[in-house]
Amino acid sequence: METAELQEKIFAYMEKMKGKKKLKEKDVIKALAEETTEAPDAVKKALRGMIDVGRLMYSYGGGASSVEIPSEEYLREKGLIK
Amino acid sequence: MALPKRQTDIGPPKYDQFIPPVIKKNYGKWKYHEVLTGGTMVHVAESGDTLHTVRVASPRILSTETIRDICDMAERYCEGYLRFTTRNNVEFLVSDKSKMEPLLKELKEKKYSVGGIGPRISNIVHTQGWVHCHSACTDASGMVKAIMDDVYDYFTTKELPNKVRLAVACCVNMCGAVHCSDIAVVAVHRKVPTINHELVTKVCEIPTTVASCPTSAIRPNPKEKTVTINEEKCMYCGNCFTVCPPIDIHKPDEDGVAIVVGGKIGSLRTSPKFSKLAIPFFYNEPPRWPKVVAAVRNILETYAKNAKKHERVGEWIERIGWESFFKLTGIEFTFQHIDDFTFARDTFRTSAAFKY
Amino acid sequence: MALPKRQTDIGPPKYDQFIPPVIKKNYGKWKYHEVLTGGTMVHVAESGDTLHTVRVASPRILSTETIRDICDMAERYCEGYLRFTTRNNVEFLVSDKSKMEPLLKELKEKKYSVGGIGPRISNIVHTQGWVHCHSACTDASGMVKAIMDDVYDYFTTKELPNKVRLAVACCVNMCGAVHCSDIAVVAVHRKVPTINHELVTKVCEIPTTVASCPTSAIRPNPKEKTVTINEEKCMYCGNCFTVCPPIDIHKPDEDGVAIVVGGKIGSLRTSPKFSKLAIPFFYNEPPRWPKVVAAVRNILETYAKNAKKHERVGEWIERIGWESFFKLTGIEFTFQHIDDFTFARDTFRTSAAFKY
Amino acid sequence: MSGKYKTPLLDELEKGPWPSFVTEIKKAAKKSPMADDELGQLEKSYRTKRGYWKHGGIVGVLGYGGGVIGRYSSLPEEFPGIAHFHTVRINQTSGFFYTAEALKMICDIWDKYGSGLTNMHGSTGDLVLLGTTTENLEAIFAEYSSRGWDLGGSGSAMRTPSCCVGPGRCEWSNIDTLDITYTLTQEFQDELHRPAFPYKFKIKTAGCAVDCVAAIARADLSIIGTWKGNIQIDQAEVKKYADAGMNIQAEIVEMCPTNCMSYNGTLKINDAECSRCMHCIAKMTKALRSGKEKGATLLVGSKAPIVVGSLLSWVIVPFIKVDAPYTELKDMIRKMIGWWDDTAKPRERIGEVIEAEGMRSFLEAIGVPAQPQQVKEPRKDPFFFWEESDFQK
Amino acid sequence: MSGKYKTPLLDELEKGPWPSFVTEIKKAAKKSPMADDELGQLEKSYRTKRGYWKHGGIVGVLGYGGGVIGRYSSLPEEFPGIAHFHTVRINQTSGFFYTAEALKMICDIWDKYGSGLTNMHGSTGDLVLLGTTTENLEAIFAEYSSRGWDLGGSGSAMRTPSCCVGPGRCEWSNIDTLDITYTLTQEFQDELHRPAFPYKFKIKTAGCAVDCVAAIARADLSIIGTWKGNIQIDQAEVKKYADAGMNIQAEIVEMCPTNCMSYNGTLKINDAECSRCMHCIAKMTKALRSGKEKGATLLVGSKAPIVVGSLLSWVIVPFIKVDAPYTELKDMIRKMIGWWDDTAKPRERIGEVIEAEGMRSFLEAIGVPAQPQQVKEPRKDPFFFWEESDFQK
Ligand code: SRM
Ligand code: SRM
Ligand code: SRM
Ligand code: SRM
Ligand code: SF4
Ligand code: SF4
Ligand code: SF4
Ligand code: SF4
Ligand code: SF4
Ligand code: SF4
Ligand code: SF4
Ligand code: SF4
Repeated sequence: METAELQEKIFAYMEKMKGKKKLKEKDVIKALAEETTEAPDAVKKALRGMIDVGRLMYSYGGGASSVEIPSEEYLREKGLIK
Repeated sequence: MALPKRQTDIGPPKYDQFIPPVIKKNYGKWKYHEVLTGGTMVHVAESGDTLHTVRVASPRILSTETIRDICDMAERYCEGYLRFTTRNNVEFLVSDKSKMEPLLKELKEKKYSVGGIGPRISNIVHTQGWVHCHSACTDASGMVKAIMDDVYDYFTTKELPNKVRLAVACCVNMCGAVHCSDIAVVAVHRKVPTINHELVTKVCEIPTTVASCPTSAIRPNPKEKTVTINEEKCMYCGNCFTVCPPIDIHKPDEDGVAIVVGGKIGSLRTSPKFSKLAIPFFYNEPPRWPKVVAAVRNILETYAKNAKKHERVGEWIERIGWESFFKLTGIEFTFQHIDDFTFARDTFRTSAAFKY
Repeated sequence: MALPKRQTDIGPPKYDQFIPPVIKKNYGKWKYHEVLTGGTMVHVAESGDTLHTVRVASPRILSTETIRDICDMAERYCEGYLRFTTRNNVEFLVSDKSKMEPLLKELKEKKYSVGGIGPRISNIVHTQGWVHCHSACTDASGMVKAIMDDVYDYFTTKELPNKVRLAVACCVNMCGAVHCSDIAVVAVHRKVPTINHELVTKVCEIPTTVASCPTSAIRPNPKEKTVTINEEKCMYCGNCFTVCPPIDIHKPDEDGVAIVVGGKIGSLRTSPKFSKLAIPFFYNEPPRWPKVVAAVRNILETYAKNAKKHERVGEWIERIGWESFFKLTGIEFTFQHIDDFTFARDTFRTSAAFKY
Repeated sequence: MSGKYKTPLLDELEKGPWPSFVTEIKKAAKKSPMADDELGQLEKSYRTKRGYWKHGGIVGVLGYGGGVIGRYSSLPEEFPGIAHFHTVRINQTSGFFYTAEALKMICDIWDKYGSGLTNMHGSTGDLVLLGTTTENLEAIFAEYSSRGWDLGGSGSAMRTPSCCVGPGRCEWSNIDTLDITYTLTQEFQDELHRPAFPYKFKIKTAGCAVDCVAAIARADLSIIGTWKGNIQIDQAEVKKYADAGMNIQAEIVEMCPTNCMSYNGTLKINDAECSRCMHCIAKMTKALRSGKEKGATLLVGSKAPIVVGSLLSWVIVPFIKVDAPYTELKDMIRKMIGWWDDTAKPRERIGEVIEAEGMRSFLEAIGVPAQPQQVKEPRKDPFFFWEESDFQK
Repeated sequence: MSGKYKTPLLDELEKGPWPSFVTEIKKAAKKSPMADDELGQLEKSYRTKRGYWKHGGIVGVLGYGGGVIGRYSSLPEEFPGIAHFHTVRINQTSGFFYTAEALKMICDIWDKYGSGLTNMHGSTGDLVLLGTTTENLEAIFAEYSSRGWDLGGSGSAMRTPSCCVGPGRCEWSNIDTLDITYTLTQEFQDELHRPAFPYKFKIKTAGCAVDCVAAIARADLSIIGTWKGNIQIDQAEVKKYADAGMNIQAEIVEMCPTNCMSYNGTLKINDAECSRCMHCIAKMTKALRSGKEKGATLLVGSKAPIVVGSLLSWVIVPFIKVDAPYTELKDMIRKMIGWWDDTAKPRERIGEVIEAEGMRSFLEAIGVPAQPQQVKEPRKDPFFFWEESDFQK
């Protein structure tokens, strides 16, 4: 699968799960590896690509880290949107 | 002005750029050291080279101004080389012995405190407290200052039977190594947290909150989308607050600190030990916590008077028995001293032999 | 023939009817004792009176015939007075010193075994086994006989560094005091029990059965009115079998015994200690369990050779360290030795200092 | 009537110097078909490596809830003599003292109604009669009780208290173990015979910390004699030990756990530091005697490993006076049992309940203050409870 | 701009000989309104006895999941300068060695973007910059990283490894603590910056059992240098210690935990019994040197008391060679983390998981056999598991 396509699927999954459960990076990798039959490492790489450009982001709360869709505020702060 | 280009995953710079030539040359080939004074020592290499160290107290919270001043001195006397210790002191690494005197002189003039080497008290390991942490149940820096002012002689000159490691934890998360210190202060709550239910519903994950409680005191209330706390079971650890801040654990008038003793880290002579409860509670008395300071001094001096040379606090107590520790220090033994956590069983006395 | 009239709640007869005059006179006023031989001793009272004791081995299962024989001897040499010990030996209480020789002679002729006093092995504490208990996973009496035949010299004459208390438990209920013995054998299962579901439905209380399991391996199956066992969690303790016999724990070909060591009861020198696992398994090999017997002897002799005078087995092991115990005895260390029960944590080594 | 069975495996256990239980069973089998069938079934167990006993069925004597353990062969057709093979627990005397006369009486009755086999004694302390039938139980009870012997305990009840020989023949006993045991057994007759507790409750009494009855390891309440005051030293006798070759430095001084002794010709003890462990006294019995103020330490909770792992008893009352009529001791025991009875789940021993509920709850219920003697060391983790009463101080 | 607040309580803490953190904050406050508001809020905390900080809000630099701790005043109107007051964790150098030049550069950038306050160092080991705003984070990162300094860890990630001074200035170091720490930090860059673990994972390395970095108490993986072979004794130096007044018998021989030493003019060690505790070497550094074959003990699991109580690390690998490029060590760490990551519930540290799952499961996963060195003592209760593989033996 093309990286871009995989990333779309990741994003779709993240949107679906938004507000339902805090996802660890590992949860995302597991879910998508299952859904797409891609190797976990490939999913991880695609995910990292998204995080590096601010399409997704790491979050921290309650003592644990998770992956989330960034807020507008965050994107603005990072200069990714105006 | 344009920012320089960021780099990622480069890690820290390699240590070898920061070590003085005498270390580079004698790396891993030190032969012995000698403690010269309470705050100076010399390491001698197999080659015969020497490296003098001057250890200087630090409040750990350092302004850039002070760091620059320290750096200036390092440049004057140490070719710019210095280090920090694992207990947050500053160490001047003096390759040229003749620089020792002027360095010590300048330090003295500037009122830096030289000490912490040998069988003495060194800096108190501590963390953020009210200075920076949302979890803090006392202030760490202030308590440290108050205690160190009081036991100052044991940092600079006076000897003890062995090193005495002090620590302050500003909450039971214990970001220092309080759980294995000779004498330590740990801040504790004593009341069940109050719940702001509306906010809980908004900002907290109920399952995580429920799971956070070590004693299973928290039950979900799915109807109201919040939680309830079983008061009987809550031991005020504040873990729920960490995962769900609207469960407020802070009660300024009932919060305070406990004193624990007898821990150690090294494997010398006896195995590493956890610290055990000595005094269950003192109210927070900022700015100088006089009762806490007095209690620490009492334990310290009782140890100094009674321990054998090289015995750590915990080794001394284990030799004489805890019943004697309480007698000698005059500390009251209470129900709080008796363990009721997971491993309580192993702390109950299972022998007909004990001291009165 | 009419039965005599029963009485209730009368309790046992009072002890004072059964103690010889010399004891009555010197009750609580003994001054000292001397061990004379491996099976005889004399107690001297403050008054100067003496009481000689001859200790005789017993298989604990005694026929009335043997009891009568013992009584006859007590009448001949002890004015009829005798007692049993807490380890089930017989003690002849000889008030008249001149009776010692003829008593010992008769005992010898009749092949009674005199011994068990002083720093020696005494009788093995044990319980029912296949002789009488539904829970038994080995036979106790047979194993005891086989071991005592082998270490017999240490009962009668040979000295050890200190007393060595042996015990045999025929299942993990441990009706003796196996959990605090110098060397003990405890019978263990190694397979998950098989369930006769039909019978379970008939004869067992499901909630009690579920609750009986220490590891929560048992779940109710309300639909079928029976229970299921999570094989991962079951540790073959047999507790479910005790409350619900159709859950059969017995697997003759996989059952056997473990050897535990280093326990003690008294508070002398060191606190009472639990026994710890030395050898996790031997198959049942009736009638004489040769491998178990050899293993006990190996541990015993390694102790005899290496311990200091007055050191009990557990004290010796703690002095040299368990790693040395395994080395000296040549016993293999396995995953079974590592605790995974409630208090596992406290058994993990938390020190960088240990022997290779 | 004996000899019905060939017992080649068991016969192996008649060889060797140690007295043979097989010989004992064979002796009984000469007179009792029950004992003979016991022998036969046991040989089979030795062949197949498993036992053939069932429990179940309620057996006992009228009005009592314990004292008899019902046992049935699971092969009653093969071994009809032991279709029933119950044991009867008879309360032993304090310290296991007997006269030949009393024991012979016990044997006579047993030969009449049972297998002729006994355990002298059971592990709790009872005199155990091994193997009879349901129908004989009332007769057995009438015969023994009319002669002054009562049944022991079983089930969820007080069990037969037991003790070391104590003042009967031991120079170290600090308390009257025999009398305490007798008195408590009498005091708790109702609790012993009528099981009303959550589970078993055992009491054992030792005269000193040597603990020759293993009280600390196998009694819910362990009563252990001790003292206050200085160890009395007879220096002349110390010298005799030295002369006789004892290495007092190595064997006594260096083995003292509190390092409170010293020796250079004369032996010195710093009694304030002594933990009364008994080592020096035991090894130099002629030279040393315990202090003069006598009493006991009460420890609670020991038991076998099922379910929560083995327990040793825990120090609850460091020092208590125990003199006849033992009023304070009895009151204390009733308070302990009362709390346990109110608090325990079924089949929970007192030690398990203390652990589950916390030591404080127990101590407060019995009116004993917190004392450092109760613990090896104070708690480590800073998670401790406060009660309203603590704030009032 | 400083001096906005009266701070009578904090001023008390400028008295006395120990260096004052209040003075430090005041120094920073001269230049930074953030530091001044910090001072003001702190004075208020001293008055009311409570903190005024909130966590929450997601702060960090693009692509990373850690290295910045978001912190906000809960009184932003009263103390606007610290409405944001985040900390930035910068990876320290191995052993905390610096040049004045490097430190000054760090200060310059920090003065530009932050409060001018630091922690030298954080408890995990990072150089902590105390107090900046969200909008400055990217700039701070660009400035430092372009100069060769990276962020440290936070969140559910590998944390900044840390170590004792080791071969840099200590005669007892058995391993190259500085190089190991540098190498591991580089090796785990991804794990450090992108939190993908169940919870935090800390590594600390000490050159010997003295453990000057408290590795055994506060690192999920504690690497502690040790040796094989005999302790090397220089008898001439021993004599000098004696001449200088050291009581070798009392201070060394009798304090040796294994009793493997003896002294009568010459010092003897029975090395087979030595546990390498370091006592004698530490107290007689001129006379004794450790054995020649160097390596490390790997211990796992220590942590602070929340939730299951404090843990000290447990011996897992008694002896492992650790020489550059540390391939075996790296593999072992990856195996450990792999098992943990697969097995843990969220917020469960590796020690907690080992305890919950049993040591065997962990040891088998990382391919380490059971060894007596891993335990203080074998298990006591007879409840042990068997796996099919055990029966095949
Ligand atoms: C500089 C430092 C290492 C570092 O990388 O920064 C260090 C350096 C030395 N330690 Fe340490 N120790 C340092 C933290 C520790 C710690 C960790 C801690 O405190 O959190 C411990 C463990 C404490 C414990 O067991 O609880 C520690 C326990 C020791 C001991 C063991 C004392 C004992 O007998 O129990 C020695 C040996 C001695 O003093 O004889 C020792 C000895 C030494 C020597 C002599 C080692 C050497 O030959 O160079 C060094 C100077 C001694 C001194 O300061 O008296 N060092 N030392 C740390 C200084 C902290 C400070 O500012 O005071
Ligand atoms: C008769 C008996 C008490 C009774 O009421 O029946 C008894 C009697 C004596 N014991 Fe005991 N002990 C008796 C069971 C015990 C037990 C309990 C047990 O084995 O279950 C223990 C605890 C064992 C333990 O700690 O695990 C016990 C540990 C001792 C000790 C401690 C040895 C040590 O140093 O650890 C001594 C003192 C000594 O031997 O120096 C002792 C000493 C004595 C003395 C010398 C006491 C005296 O002054 O009279 C008695 C004779 C010594 C002998 O047998 O060597 N007795 N002795 C028990 C004999 C059992 C048997 O048939 O062998
Ligand atoms: C007869 C006796 C063994 C012996 O051969 O001496 C015995 C025999 C049994 N014990 Fe026991 N126990 C005997 C003393 C003990 C002791 C030792 C003691 O009392 O000093 C213990 C360890 C101490 C303790 O109480 O923990 C003991 C711990 C158990 C346990 C485990 C209890 C626990 O809480 O862990 C059980 C299991 C149970 O109660 O279900 C048990 C259960 C049993 C049962 C009733 C098995 C059953 O479930 O039916 C055994 C009946 C065997 C039979 O065929 O007669 N027996 N049992 C002992 C009683 C004789 C007497 O009255 O003098
Ligand atoms: C900054 C630092 C204290 C300091 O002043 O030095 C720190 C600060 C915090 N620690 Fe820590 N911990 C710091 C070292 C430690 C250590 C010591 C160590 O790493 O050697 C420990 C004990 C060892 C351990 O990991 O168990 C420690 C055990 C905790 C815990 C308890 C974790 C546990 O599993 O028991 C928490 C609670 C949590 O994670 O939710 C915690 C949580 C926190 C939080 C993040 C509180 C929170 O929930 O937001 C604190 C942020 C304070 C702030 O205002 O910045 N911190 N924390 C230390 C990190 C600086 C650095 O990177 O160098
Ligand atoms: S110990 Fe508690 S209050 Fe102090 S820094 Fe750590 S988490 Fe914050
Ligand atoms: S403070 Fe601790 S014990 Fe109390 S409810 Fe919160 S998490 Fe549970
Ligand atoms: S240990 Fe087990 S088999 Fe033996 S008598 Fe007790 S309950 Fe029965
Ligand atoms: S044998 Fe024990 S562990 Fe296994 S199911 Fe039965 S009660 Fe549970
Ligand atoms: S416990 Fe003490 S008093 Fe009782 S017999 Fe043993 S040594 Fe004597
Ligand atoms: S009784 Fe024990 S502690 Fe007391 S002096 Fe004797 S040996 Fe030492
Ligand atoms: S841990 Fe050992 S090697 Fe490291 S500094 Fe301390 S004494 Fe030296
Ligand atoms: S290192 Fe420790 S165990 Fe080894 S000889 Fe020295 S003091 Fe003894």
